Amino acid sequence: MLIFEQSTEGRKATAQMPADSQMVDAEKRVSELPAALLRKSKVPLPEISELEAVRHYTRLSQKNFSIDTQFYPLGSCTMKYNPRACNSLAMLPGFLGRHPYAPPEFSQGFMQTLFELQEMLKAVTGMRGVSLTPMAGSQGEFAGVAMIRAYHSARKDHARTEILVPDAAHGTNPATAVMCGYTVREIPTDGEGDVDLAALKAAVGPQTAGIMLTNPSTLGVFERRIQEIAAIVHKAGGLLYYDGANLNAILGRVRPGDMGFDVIHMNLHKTFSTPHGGGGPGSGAVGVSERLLPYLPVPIVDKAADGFRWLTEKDRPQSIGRLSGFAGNAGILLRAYIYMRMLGRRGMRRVADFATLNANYLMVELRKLGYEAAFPRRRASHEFIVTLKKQAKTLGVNAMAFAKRLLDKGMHAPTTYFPLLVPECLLIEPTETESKQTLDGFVGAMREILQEAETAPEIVLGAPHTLPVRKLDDVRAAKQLDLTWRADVPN
Amino acid sequence: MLIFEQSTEGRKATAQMPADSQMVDAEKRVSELPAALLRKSKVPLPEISELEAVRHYTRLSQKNFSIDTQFYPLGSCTMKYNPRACNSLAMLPGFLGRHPYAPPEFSQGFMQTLFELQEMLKAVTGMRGVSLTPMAGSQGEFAGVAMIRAYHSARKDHARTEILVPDAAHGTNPATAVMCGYTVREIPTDGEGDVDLAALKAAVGPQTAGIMLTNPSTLGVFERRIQEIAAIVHKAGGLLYYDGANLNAILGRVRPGDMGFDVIHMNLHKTFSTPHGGGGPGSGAVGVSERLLPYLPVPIVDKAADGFRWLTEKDRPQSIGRLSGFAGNAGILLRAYIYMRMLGRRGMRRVADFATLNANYLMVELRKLGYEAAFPRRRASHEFIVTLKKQAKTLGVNAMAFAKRLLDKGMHAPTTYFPLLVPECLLIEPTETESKQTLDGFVGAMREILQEAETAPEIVLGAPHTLPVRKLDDVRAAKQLDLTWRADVPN
Amino acid sequence: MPFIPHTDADVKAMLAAIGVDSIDRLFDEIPPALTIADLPEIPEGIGELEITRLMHRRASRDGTPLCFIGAGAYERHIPAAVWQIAGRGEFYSAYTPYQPEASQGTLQLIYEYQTMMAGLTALDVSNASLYDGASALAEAVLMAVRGNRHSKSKRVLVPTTVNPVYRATAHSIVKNQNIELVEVPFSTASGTVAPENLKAYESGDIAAVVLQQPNFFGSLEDAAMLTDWAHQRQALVVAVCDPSSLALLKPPGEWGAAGADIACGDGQPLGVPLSSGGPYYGYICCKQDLVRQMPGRIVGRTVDIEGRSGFVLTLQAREQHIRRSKATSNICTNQGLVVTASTIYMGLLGPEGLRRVAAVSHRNTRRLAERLARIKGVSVAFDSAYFQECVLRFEQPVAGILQELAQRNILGGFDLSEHYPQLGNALLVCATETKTDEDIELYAQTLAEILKK
Amino acid sequence: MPFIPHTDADVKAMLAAIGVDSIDRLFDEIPPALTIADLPEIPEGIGELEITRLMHRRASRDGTPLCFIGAGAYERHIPAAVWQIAGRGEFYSAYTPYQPEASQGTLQLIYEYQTMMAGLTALDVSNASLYDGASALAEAVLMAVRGNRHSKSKRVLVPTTVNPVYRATAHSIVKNQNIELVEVPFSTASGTVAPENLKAYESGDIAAVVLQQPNFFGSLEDAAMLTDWAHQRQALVVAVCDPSSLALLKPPGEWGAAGADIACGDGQPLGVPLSSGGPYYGYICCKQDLVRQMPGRIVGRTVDIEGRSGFVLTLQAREQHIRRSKATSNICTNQGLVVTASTIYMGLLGPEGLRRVAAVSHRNTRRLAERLARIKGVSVAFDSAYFQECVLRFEQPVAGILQELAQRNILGGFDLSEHYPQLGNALLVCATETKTDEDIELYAQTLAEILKK
Ligand SMILES: Cc1ncc(COP(=O)(O)O)c(C=O)c1O
Ligand SMILES: Cc1ncc(COP(=O)(O)O)c(C=O)c1O
Repeated sequence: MLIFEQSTEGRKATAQMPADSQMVDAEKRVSELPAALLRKSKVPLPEISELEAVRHYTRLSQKNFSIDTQFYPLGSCTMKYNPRACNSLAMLPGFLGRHPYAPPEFSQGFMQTLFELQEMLKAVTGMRGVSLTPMAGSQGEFAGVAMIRAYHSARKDHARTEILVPDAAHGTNPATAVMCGYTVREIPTDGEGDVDLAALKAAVGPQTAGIMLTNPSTLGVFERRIQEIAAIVHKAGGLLYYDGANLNAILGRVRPGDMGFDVIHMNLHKTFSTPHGGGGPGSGAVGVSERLLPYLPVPIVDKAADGFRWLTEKDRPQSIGRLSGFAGNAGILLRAYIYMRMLGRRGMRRVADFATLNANYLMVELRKLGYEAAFPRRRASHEFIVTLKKQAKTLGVNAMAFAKRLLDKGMHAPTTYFPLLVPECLLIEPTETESKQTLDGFVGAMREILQEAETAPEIVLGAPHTLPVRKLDDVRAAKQLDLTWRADVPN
Repeated sequence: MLIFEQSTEGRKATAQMPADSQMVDAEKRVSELPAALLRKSKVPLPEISELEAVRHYTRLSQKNFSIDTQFYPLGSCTMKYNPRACNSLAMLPGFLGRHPYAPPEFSQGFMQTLFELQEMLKAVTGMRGVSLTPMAGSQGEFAGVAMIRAYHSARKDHARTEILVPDAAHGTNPATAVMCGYTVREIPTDGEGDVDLAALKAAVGPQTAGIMLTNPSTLGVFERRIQEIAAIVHKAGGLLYYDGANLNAILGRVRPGDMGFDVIHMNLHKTFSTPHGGGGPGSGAVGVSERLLPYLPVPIVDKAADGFRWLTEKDRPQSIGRLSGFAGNAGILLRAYIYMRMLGRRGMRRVADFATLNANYLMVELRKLGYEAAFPRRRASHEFIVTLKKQAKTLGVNAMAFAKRLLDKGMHAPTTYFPLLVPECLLIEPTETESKQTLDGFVGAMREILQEAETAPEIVLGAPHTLPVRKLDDVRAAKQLDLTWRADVPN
Repeated sequence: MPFIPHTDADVKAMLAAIGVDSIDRLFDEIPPALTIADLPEIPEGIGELEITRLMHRRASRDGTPLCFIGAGAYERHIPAAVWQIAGRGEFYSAYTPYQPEASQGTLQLIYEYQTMMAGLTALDVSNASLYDGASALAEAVLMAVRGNRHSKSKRVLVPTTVNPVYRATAHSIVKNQNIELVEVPFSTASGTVAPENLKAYESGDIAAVVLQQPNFFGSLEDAAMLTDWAHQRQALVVAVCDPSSLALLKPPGEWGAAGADIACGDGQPLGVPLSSGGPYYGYICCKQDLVRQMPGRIVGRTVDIEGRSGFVLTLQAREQHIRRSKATSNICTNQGLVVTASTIYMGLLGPEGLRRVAAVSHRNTRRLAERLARIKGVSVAFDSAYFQECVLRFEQPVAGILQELAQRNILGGFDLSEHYPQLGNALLVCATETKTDEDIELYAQTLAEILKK
Repeated sequence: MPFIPHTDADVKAMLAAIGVDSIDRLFDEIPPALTIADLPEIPEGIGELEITRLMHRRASRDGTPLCFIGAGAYERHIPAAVWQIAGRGEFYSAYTPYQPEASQGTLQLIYEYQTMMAGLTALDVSNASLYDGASALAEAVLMAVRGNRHSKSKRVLVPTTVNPVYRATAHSIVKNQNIELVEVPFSTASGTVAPENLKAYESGDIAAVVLQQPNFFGSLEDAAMLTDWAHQRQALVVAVCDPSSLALLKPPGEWGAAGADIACGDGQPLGVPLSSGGPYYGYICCKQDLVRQMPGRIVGRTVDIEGRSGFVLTLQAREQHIRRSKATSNICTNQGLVVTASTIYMGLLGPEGLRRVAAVSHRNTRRLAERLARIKGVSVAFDSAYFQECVLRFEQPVAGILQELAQRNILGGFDLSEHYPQLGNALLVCATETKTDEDIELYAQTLAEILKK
């Protein structure tokens, strides 16, 4: 039942209303505002009691799968355990009550924390400068490509109008390149999951502004010839952009800076375990090599003799400017800092070690059941792809059906149909915080579903059976648009 | 699955372990303790990761009905909405970090709050003195009866060895009387739900120490002739004890002090909405008339010129002493204070008004469906009793079956089989925080269950069908005691 | 090292199953030259006890000054229930609802959020969220240019009464798509856009006109006039509003004859703590006919195979994971958790609650402005009506005054001299419903003392 | 006025259904003389915003001094997950699991708690909880007297090394059931019960002997000797223990030849904040043969009608709602929510974690005691081994010293002179794992300064 269907005219959560004593003089002041600028129409918010609100939203939450309640191997999303201490400490009154424009003397605790986060991210990625303002990976990508553009423009190198993007790249890559005024040229991937070097050589030229790479790639394999790729692109005058979504696989072992990348973004809500919150918020901190330092988005925290201060447009005239109202998703930055301090030096490396161990273990165990790995001759990184094209063809049961049936087994499904390159694709990322027992449980479930697909496919095709709703009609949702509840429209 | 069945030897939530740096010198110090006093045997706690603990206990919570998720009309328990502000403000660091033996200069904020709570409880109940130390209603009863005993002993009135207890009284009443060294004499209730005055007159005498009364009684009706009862008992030299569990019905309208009670207990977790927490904690603050002031349990907060201080045995030599290690369930007292300040003067009275309106409305609506009220000719107080003896006899479907079927309808059942006086009894207490719509939903469910009992009784008898478990075997639980998990015992 | 459950026995068994003798072997595809042995600059890991101690020290160092700064982030009382529910694991640790049947909690909540925001702005449709108010303006501008079937130009008029940081952000985001943000001046008497300020843009093809109401100074623009002016020139109207004012002020959907086409802004004033600048969330609403141009996620209602009502992400074809380079926006992760909290806030406050909070905030700022203007050397800068924020003029640079106030634990407001030198010594002040009359009096007395020196 | 959802229309419809014209009529059975019109002394209701402001002021007034007081309440680091999960509505706002099928969350958790506590104490059974450590001792004494089939007497030996407030509380609770608590002196040299202290009670019928380990002074008693001594005289042994020490110290179930019969105490040190004295929880465990004498709730495992494993309240016949005046105890509401948090704490710490916390707490107190004893005029009072708490002797009254320390924001410990005058100027100090070496050094330097004056 929607909250609006529980609304009762005149009902109020009175404890949340400013008291009558506060309203004294308030109505008079409002009446002094120009009548034409005042709202006449009713505000269609629900009229409910505090108990009704608490009950409604508490029960709604129970309908969600989440890391706190289920195994959530959603490929390319790094759904690792979000430590509760990161939440409680980021919400300490001192941080929570601080106005973003509070002067430096009321901001040293906050700014020192951000400064140290910048330093740690530089060390972990091998980059020379970091800005924390991008609000998520996509805006980090935008900042990265915008910096590439600023770099070429400053050198009057206006012919460079093209960004190379591997066909396996995440959709945000091409979308970002276009937002930065570039045309996108896709580079194919070869059978072993590597970027097709020949195609790359053919594609680079004076028109190449840069290439957007993910390493390990979204195919779950490490880009083995990254050094050659870097040389090819750099030789052609282009820059290398690194999509940091898969940093979890190589944390503490390999640094993008050492791979020759000029600019990177990181997804703090993936690698550094800030909450995915039903879709966000995230943080897309960006790192740059020496030559792109002047273009970093502002503000950036700087450590001066007399304490920490903000570097703004005045200090960085060539900066690509601001990407948000203040300084990025502050609370998320605090959470990432807390997580990194708890991991510490050796903890970082163990993240990559055990994320990779878990992925390779799962790949091997699933192959024993007869599932087909997309790249059988490759090591899994922190994730790997299983293709169900055989099952789809022979049993008529595709990847979506397997995914829905996994929900019945009490586990969130892996990412489906991404990257588009691999047919009937399941992109599986267990993360390092899951135990062997949980992985064995997943393997057990995949065994059951395979048997069901062979012996009683209708069970798998009709899944999910055990959730608040059965399979939902996407097509109808797009055809008969119902994006806002209306009292007059029967549901 | 039990947490122990997820235990993996050697697994640790390392972030919670004191770091190795802290363990320096610790093992040495432990080794210097007498070996005979050190534990050799393994500590059989589960060895799990932080994620496994979070996932296990988050999923466990989802199996509970609660006020935050369902209508919870448990008679005599006042399951009203527990405002979230009471929780967050009682857990402010200043209160949470304070050691109970912190000296006065570090306790003024806390003690002022307790002092003002004492004053408000005096005003609301019409009593002359209040002590906040009793840990729940039962310990409040103990304090009350112990004060009655102390009063009579001080007057060398040792012949008074008997406490009168109405047959409808809560089990804690007689249990408490016995704990205080008294013998219990039950007083019957007449057909209209009133204490049988004739029986009372016959029972009182020089052996009467006092009477324990609940008003409104556990039968859900107001004890109309309370003034006569008071006169009878007082004339015989006995004192009146008031079980305050049903204070919600008369808050702001009638005060126990005005009814002639000498000593009362209140259940702050009922009337003043502190959390029921899966069984507690509660608070059983006690109030006394003038003559029992010297006997109040210590410590009590006193307002002196230079600030607030504790009154202890030294200040109250005749006190019945201490009932707990410190000063009662401090955090619960803070929550009750916050709730009372939000209710305020007029809010108190509205609690009684709307708790009573809701109870009478439900009683009328259920009677329209054919349910039988235990006391049809009486007003409901904040709760009322429906007897299903007719349904049990004619349809073979008893109160327990109705209760279990209500769980399937998404509502917690009323209290069943209490008071024992009324056969196949449902004691229904909606509380004032539930809306008419929720009550109508309850009536609708009771209508459906009645129809099911008439047309398909096996559905009702087999209930619950929709919960994590179906009906559980109580008899077996008592016969084959399994109170502790053992690795070797198969479940 | 924390958050790794593997015991030695687990590792041994897993390596055996994979058929390698060590974890290092799993990295054998990585060129050795790229492999590092250690991260020397990263400090050793610390346990929860130590990090708790450290962060408590850091948080308490920043103190709790009395705050009269608005300028895009407003101190609100937030009901305790809001974040206690939003912090539940099922909301906190789920992700984008790619599997709708396993995410009906998040999906229904977003559908309710979309309904509330469309209702507040009196427009037809809302998306699930954008990053914040500033980037939402950029997306709204891109959407208006995409959605304007009449205008060929990519010229967008943006009065300088719109939040300067919003304008700067919009510029840095749209500048590479040859969109021209044309700054329109304002009347320094009224602090709002006057008809004569529009003279220079009478003719010429304009794709859209942006209008912030109340504007950055808190002054109330003639929204009807500007909306009709834009529509008469086939330009779309992009409204920028503090959503917590819309229970009191005329909503964008009711501006002028046809109403604004797109409304956007920051949802922070609806239940999101100041939290040092974020995470907040951007909202964006539009008329039905522009829905296919909407950036970001949108939730739609549908039915399951047994006819039960349910919710899914819809119109995904616009989005980057399907349309890739032709997507309406590159946004993927949005501000989900913050929208969850804000939706609970709007449910708890309801129409009457929002109206009262707005009215009390307005009252408090009016009394603050009047009280401060009684001090010699302090005056209200503009003659226009204002809402919840107001500009005061001083006879000396504001920076020094603010520093003195700060030393006495008061944050006096936002210094306008950097962005609006033409306004002289101008200070933007705001007193929300969290301020008491005593707070206002304390500010006035402290200021009077400072100005006396 | 808050928390009442009824609109005027609701009230009108409900009164009509009942058949009365006003709510007042529903109270017509109440004698008018008893009815009051108003509560003049109660202040007007205030909204959440105002009460938030008030309580923040009250909480901050009490400061955050550095705390070296133990004496029954110990400052522990509590993992953030503990109370974020215990505060979930399904744990916070459920009640006693009277309907087991709708309360499997609480019931299974209590079953796991019972298993953990029985394991920690090395006894067979635990109940669901009692109020706190002090009242748990009273219940344990009543239980021992009930359960002792050999002794007719109701005499219970209680060494004065047992927490004095526990002893006072036990006395005020049991005194009306003619149970005699006989105080047994201790050796002021060792701070523990020596064999000669038992001489006077060699013969005579004793129902039980109480033994706190470590005792109130932190000193370690000869538990084996005392346990066997009691059993040789058919007396039951009631152990009083800080459960967080039992990962390190020999558990009551392993004392002497047969082990203690009953163990009780306060669970505060296992994940419960100091919180100004409560709510904490009392635990009580016993050997299998005493289970029917257990006070309070107990959860047992059983199966449902389809063979599924499930949990119920069991052995309810002992309890007040069934046995009424013959119940083992009058307890009904217990400390449910606190046990929920403590169970999560024990799960998170596990055996290794508990052991480490106990070891570090012991190390910190040892270093504190040694460091302070290096100051002239300060010495360790007893020659016995101690754990996590230690008594220091001064050459001047402790009260004055504590006041001086308090002025410097340090709570130096618990002054023993009131309860133990025979010990002279004695101070009970404790430094748990939350204290750093810097904290200890700060205490020492501050104390040295004070004593120099
Ligand atoms: C490979 C890859 N790149 C980029 C992104 C975009 O990051 P965000 O969702 O933080 O905007 C994602 C997000 O899932 C991703 O998986
Ligand atoms: C009528 C009555 N009296 C006394 C009590 C005992 O109070 P408590 O549970 O707080 O010990 C109860 C508890 O439910 C009760 O309903």
